[in-house]
Amino acid sequence: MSLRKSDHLEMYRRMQRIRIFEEAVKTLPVEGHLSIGQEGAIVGACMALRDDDYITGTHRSHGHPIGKGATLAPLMAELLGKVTGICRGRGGSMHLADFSVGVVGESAIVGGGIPLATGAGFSAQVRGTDQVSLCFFGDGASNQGTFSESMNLAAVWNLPVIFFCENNGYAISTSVGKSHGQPDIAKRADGYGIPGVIVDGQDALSVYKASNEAVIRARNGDGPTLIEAKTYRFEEHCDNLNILIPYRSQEEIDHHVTNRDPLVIYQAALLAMPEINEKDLDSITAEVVTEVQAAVEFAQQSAYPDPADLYQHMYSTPIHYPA
Amino acid sequence: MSLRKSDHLEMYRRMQRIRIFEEAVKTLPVEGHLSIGQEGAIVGACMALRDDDYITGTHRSHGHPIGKGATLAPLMAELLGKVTGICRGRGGSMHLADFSVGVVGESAIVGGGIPLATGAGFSAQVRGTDQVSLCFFGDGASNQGTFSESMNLAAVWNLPVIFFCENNGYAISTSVGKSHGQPDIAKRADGYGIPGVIVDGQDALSVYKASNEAVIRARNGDGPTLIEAKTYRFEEHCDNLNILIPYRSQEEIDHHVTNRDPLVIYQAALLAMPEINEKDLDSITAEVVTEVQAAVEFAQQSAYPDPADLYQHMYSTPIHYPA
Amino acid sequence: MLDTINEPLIIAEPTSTQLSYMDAIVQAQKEEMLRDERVVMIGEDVSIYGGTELVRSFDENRVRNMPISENSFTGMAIGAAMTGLRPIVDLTIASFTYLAADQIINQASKLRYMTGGQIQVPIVFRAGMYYKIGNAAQHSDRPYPFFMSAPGLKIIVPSTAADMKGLLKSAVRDDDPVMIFEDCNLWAKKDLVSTDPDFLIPIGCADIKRPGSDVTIISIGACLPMVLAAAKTLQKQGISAEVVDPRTLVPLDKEVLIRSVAKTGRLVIVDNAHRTNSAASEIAAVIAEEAFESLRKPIQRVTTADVHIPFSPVLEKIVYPTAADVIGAVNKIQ
Amino acid sequence: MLDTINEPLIIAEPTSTQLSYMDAIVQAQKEEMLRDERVVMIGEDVSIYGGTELVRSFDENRVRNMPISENSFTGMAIGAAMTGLRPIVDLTIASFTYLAADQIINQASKLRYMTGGQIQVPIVFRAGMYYKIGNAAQHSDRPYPFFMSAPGLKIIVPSTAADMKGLLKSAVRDDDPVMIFEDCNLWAKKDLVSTDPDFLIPIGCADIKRPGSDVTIISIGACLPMVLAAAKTLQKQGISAEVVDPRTLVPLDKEVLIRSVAKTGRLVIVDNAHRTNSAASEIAAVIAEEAFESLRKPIQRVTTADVHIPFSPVLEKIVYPTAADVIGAVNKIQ
Ligand SMILES: Cc1ncc(C[n+]2csc(CCOP(=O)(O)OP(=O)(O)O)c2C)c(N)n1
Ligand SMILES: Cc1ncc(C[n+]2csc(CCOP(=O)(O)OP(=O)(O)O)c2C)c(N)n1
Ligand SMILES: [Mg+2]
Ligand SMILES: [Mg+2]
Repeated sequence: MSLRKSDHLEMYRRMQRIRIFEEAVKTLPVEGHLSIGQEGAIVGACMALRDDDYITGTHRSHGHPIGKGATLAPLMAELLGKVTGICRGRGGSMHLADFSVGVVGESAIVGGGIPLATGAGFSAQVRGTDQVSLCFFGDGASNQGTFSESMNLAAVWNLPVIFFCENNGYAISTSVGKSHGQPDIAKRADGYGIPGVIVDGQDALSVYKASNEAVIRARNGDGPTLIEAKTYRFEEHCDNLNILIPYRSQEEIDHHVTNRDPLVIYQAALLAMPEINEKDLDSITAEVVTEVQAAVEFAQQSAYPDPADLYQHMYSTPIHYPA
Repeated sequence: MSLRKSDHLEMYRRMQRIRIFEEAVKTLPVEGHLSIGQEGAIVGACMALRDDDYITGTHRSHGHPIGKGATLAPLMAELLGKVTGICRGRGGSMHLADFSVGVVGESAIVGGGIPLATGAGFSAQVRGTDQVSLCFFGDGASNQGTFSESMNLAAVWNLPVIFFCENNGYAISTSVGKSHGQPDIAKRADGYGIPGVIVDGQDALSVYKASNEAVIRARNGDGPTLIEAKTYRFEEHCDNLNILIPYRSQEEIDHHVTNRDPLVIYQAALLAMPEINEKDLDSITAEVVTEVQAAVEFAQQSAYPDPADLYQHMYSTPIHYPA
Repeated sequence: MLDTINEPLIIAEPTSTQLSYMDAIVQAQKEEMLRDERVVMIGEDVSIYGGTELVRSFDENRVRNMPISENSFTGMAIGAAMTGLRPIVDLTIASFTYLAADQIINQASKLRYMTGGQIQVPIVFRAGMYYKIGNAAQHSDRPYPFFMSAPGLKIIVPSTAADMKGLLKSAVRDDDPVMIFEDCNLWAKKDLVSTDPDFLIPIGCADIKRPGSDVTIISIGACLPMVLAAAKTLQKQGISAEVVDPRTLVPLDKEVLIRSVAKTGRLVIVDNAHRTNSAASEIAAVIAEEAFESLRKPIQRVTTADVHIPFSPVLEKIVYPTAADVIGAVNKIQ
Repeated sequence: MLDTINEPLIIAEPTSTQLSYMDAIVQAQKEEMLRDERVVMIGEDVSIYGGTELVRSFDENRVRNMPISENSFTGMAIGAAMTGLRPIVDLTIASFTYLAADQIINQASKLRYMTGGQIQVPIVFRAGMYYKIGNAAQHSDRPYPFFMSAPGLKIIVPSTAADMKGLLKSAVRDDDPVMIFEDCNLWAKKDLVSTDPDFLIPIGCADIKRPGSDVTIISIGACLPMVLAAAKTLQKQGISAEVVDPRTLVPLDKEVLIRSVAKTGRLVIVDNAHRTNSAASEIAAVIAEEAFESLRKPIQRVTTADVHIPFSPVLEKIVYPTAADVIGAVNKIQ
C-alpha cells in the first residue's frame, strides 16, 4: 500500500504530536522517558497498521499510543495522575496504554511486552481475524530471553507479529556495543527462520516501507518479521537520573540532533513532493500545538482520583474484596 | 591436540561406561532419563576438556559426570538414594553432579544450567586461570531464554564457555521441527557474534574435533563457541511416562539403533586404526562390566541416609537452624 | 466491563458420577472448551499429562503445544487473554512457575489495575505439584504461598475431584487471572462429581469437609485425606474435629474459618507447603487478628519442614505432615 | 566445608561516623571488595545507582556491567559463586527479582542441599525497593515475602545505615545465598556507623530499637522511622511501646521477638509489604503459635493494602502504613 497525500500528512501530524507533546511534558512536573528523536521509527511503523491492529510498548511509553492515533488529552492527564487519565491515574508515565487504539500494554518491565504482543497475534490467528500485532521494544530489551523465546514462538506458529526494535543505541548508560555480542539485532532473526530487516529509523518513510512489507506478510499468514530501526534518543534516558560517568559524547548527541532529526528529514522529503507544500505542514504544526495546549489544560484542570476509589479496577469480578 | 592411543581407549572406556551403566540402571528400580544413544556426543565433548575444566548438565544427568571421568559407584548409589551417593541421597537421578570432576550442576530445570556454566567460565576469567566451562543442554532447552541470554553474556565478556547442544531431536514428545523456527540450533550463534558449529553427534571423533577447537579458542581468550551435536535418544524420554499419542516412528528408532549407534561407529573407527585391536576393546568392555557390577553392589549394600540428618547440607553457616 | 460483584453461581447437581481428580481436570477443560470457543489450552507436550483427550477432541487452534519457554508462552497467553481469548496455561510442574513469575505477577496480575480497567485478563494458570515421588528439590515445590503475596491473582487448591471440576470451571469463567494448584498425589482419587456441564463451585468459598465441635483443623489442598483420617482417629479418642478446607486461598473465605474457630476455640492448620510463609502462616495471622478472642489455645501449624525436598525416599517421607503430626498437634492443645 | 555453627562475630566500634544508608551500601561493598578479591559486583548500569565509586575504584574484572538479562546474569553469578567467587548481584529494582526467581530459588537456594554439600553458593542478591515515588505497580514491589517461602535463602531488610553496613558485610562473608532488600526511601537517611572495616552485624539477630513495656511493635525495614515517631506519640499518651526490628527475616530471631511479647502481652506488626502473606503474617503466625499464652489481645498487622501500587500520588500515599495507623492499632488493643 503506497501512501496518499492524506497519509503523509497524517504521518507528519503524528510525528509532530509526539514531538510537541514531549516538549510540553518537559515543562511539566512529570518524570518521564521521552521519545524525542524516535518519532520516525514509531510513526513509520504505526502508519503501516490498521486501527484494529495491536501494539505493545515500553517504559518509554508516550510515543507509541500517539503514533497509533490516540487522543492526547487522556495521555497528558495520566501523566499528571488525574482520574481523566487514560489509565485513571493508575498507570502514569511509563504506562500510557490506550486500549481503544489497540495498545495492549506499555510494559515498564524491560522485555515484558514482547510476549504480550506475541499473544495478541496468537489471539488474532485463533479468532480468525486478519489483525496483526506489532511489538515495540528497545535494543536493551533485545537481551531479555523473552525476545528470543517470543520470536521462536511466533516463528513456530506462524503468528502475525512484527517485532520492531527501536535501537536507539543505549539502554540507560549501556551502549549496544558493550551489551550485544554483535551490534545488528536484526541478525538474530535468522536463528529463528524469520526475516530480519535493518532500517534507518530516522527516515520515517523507510520505516514505513519495511513495516508495511512485514504487515502484509503477517496479514497474509506468512508469519513474523523482525525489524530493527536504528534511531537515537535526543534526551537523557529519563529526567531523574544522576549519571556521573558520561556514556556518550556531546558531539555524538549534537550530530544526531543536527543532522538526523526524523522530523527535519521527513519534512524535507515531504516538501520534495509536488503535492505537499510548506503551508500544509505549518497548519498541521499549528493544529498540533493547539491540541497539545488543550491536552495540558485538560490535564491540569482534571481532578485527581477519589481516594475512596483506590480499589477500583483491581478485579473484574471482585470476591470478598477489599477484604 | 590430537588423540593418542591411550586417549582413544579412554574415550572408548567412558562411552562404554555410560552405555553399560545405563543398561544396568534399566534393571534397577530407578526412574531415570537415560543417555543411551548420546554417548558419542557426551564423551567426545568431555575428552576435549581437562580434569579441572567445568561442565554443567541436565535432567538427563547420568552421562555427563561419567563422560567427565567420575567414579561410578557414588553415582549408582545416588540413584538408589543411598548416603554414599555422590549427593548423599539428596539429588537422585536427575542430579548426578560430581563436583570433584568439575560438574557444577545437573539442572532438572530445563535451561537452568546454561547460566551456571557461563558463570563458571566467568569465574575462571576473573580468577585468571585458563579453565574452560562446557555446558550440556538439549534441543528443548535451547528455547529457554537463558540460552540466548547466556550466549550473549559470554559473547560480550568473551568468556571461556562452550555451549554444547545435545540435539537428540526431541524434547519429551515435541520434535525440533515443531518447536524451533528453524531446525539448526547452531545458526543462532551468528546473532550473538560467536561461531556456531554443527557436528555429527554419533561420531565421537567429529565431536571431539569440534569441541577441541572450541576449547582451544576459549582457553586462548577468544571467547565462546556454540556446538550443536545431532544425536538421538534410543530409549523413551524417561521410564515413567505414559505417552498415548506416538511422536516418533518405530522405523526412525530402528534406523538410529541399527545404523547410528555411537559405540558401533567409534568401534569401527578404532579398529581401523593400526595401533588398536579388538582385544584392546574387549578388555575395556570387560573391565567396565566389572566396574558397573561393583557399582551396583556398592549401591545396593550402602545404607540409606539417617533420617536424623535430614537438615544436613542445607546451609554452610546454619543460623537458628532447624528452627 | 466495569467492576461488578460476581453473579450468583448456579450450583446444580442433576446427576453425578464417580470421577478421578485427573479426569475432573480433563473434563472441566473439555466442557469449558466446548461451551466457549474462546477457551484455548496451551502448554508443553499437551498431548501427555492427561491432555491426550483434549488433543483428540480439538484441533491445533484450540490446543497448542509450546516450546520450552515458560515465561514467554505464559506471556503470550496473557496477551491473548487481553485480546479476546480465555487461555488455560498448563505450566506442568509447579517448580516451573518461577520461570513465569515475571509475566504472571508483573503483567497478568497488574495490568487490569494499571490500565484503569481498560484491559481484563481472563486466564487460568495450572500448576501441578509433583512431590512425594522422589523427584527431588527442583521438581517438588508447592509454591502457592509465593503467589499469594501478589495482589490481583485468585488462587485455588482443590482437594477433591468435585472441587477440582467445579473450581476449575469457575476459574475458566472468571474474568480475572486464576492460578490453580493441582496435586499429583490426588490424581487417581475418585469422588462423586456432578455431570451437569454448568456445575460450578464458586471461587472464594471454603467448605466444611467434616463437622465437629472440639477443634478446627484447616486442611489445605491434598492434606485432606490424611486430615480426615486423623479426625477419625481423634473421634475414637473422643475429640470431635471440624475439618475445614478453604479451597480458595486468595480470596480467603475468612467468615467460614472464623465461624468454625468461634465454635471450637482451637485451631490446627495443615499445609504441605514449607512452614515459613506458608498458607498456614497467613491463615494463622488472620485468625490471631480477627478471631483471637475465640482462641483458647495456641494456633498450631502442621507443615512441611523448612528443608528442600530430598530425593532419598527415607528422607523424603519424613518431611511432609502426617496424620500422626496432626493428632499430636491437636492433643497438644487439648 | 561441613555444616558448622556460625563463628562468633566480632562486633567492634573503634570510631564512628555519620553515614547515609546509600553510602553505607557503597562502603560495605567497597570494604569487602578490598578485603577479599573474590568479591565481585555485577549488575545493569553499575556505574549509576550509587555504583559510581565502585566503578572508579575497581577494574572491569571486579565490577561488571550486564546486559538486561536478569535471569541469566543472576545464574551466571551463581555459577561463579560455585566456582570460587563471591559475587554481589545488584538486581536494582525489586520488581525485577521475579525475572531471576528461577535461578535464585531453583538453583542458588537448592544446590548446596541437592549436591549433598559438595557445592556452596556464597552470593548476595541486592534488590532495591523503590516505592512511594510514583513509579506505579511494575516498579514498586516489596517482594521479600515471596522469597521467604523458599528454604535455603537468608533474607535481610536493614532499616538504618549502621544495620545496612554491618549486615551487608556479613552477607558478603556468609557462605550461603543472602538476599538483601534495600529501601530507597532510606537512601538519604544518616546514622552513626562504625568505621571499623570488620564491623559486622550478625545475620539472624533482631534489634530492640526502643525499649518499652506496654506493647511490642515489630517494625520491618523502612517502617522504622515512622514507627519510632508513632512510639513517641504513644509515649505522650502514656503508652510505652517497645520497638523491635527483626532485621533478618530468614532466619527469624524468634527469641527476641517472643521475649518482648512476653513482657508486653500486646503485639502490632508493621510491614510495608502487601498484607496477604506478608512478613507480618509469618511473624504473627510464629507468635500465635509460640507465644500465645503471653498475648493478651489480638495481634495487629499494619501493612500495605492488598492493592497494586497506583501511580497517582493521591492514591499512592494512602496505601502504605502510617504512624496514625500504628497508633490506631495500638489503641485498638489497649
Ligand atoms: C526487567 C527490567 N530490568 C531493568 C529495568 C530498568 N530499566 C529501565 S529502562 C532500561 C533500559 C532499556 O533500554 P532499551 O530497551 O534500549 O530502551 P530505551 O530506554 O533505550 O528506550 C532499564 C535497564 C527495567 N525497567 N526492567
Ligand atoms: C523449566 C522446565 N520446563 C519443563 C520441564 C519438563 N521437562 C523435563 S525434560 C524436558 C524436555 C527437555 O528436552 P531437551 O532439552 O531436548 O533434553 P532431552 O530430554 O532431549 O535430553 C521437559 C520439557 C523441566 N524439567 N524444566
Ligand atoms: Mg535503547
Ligand atoms: Mg532433546
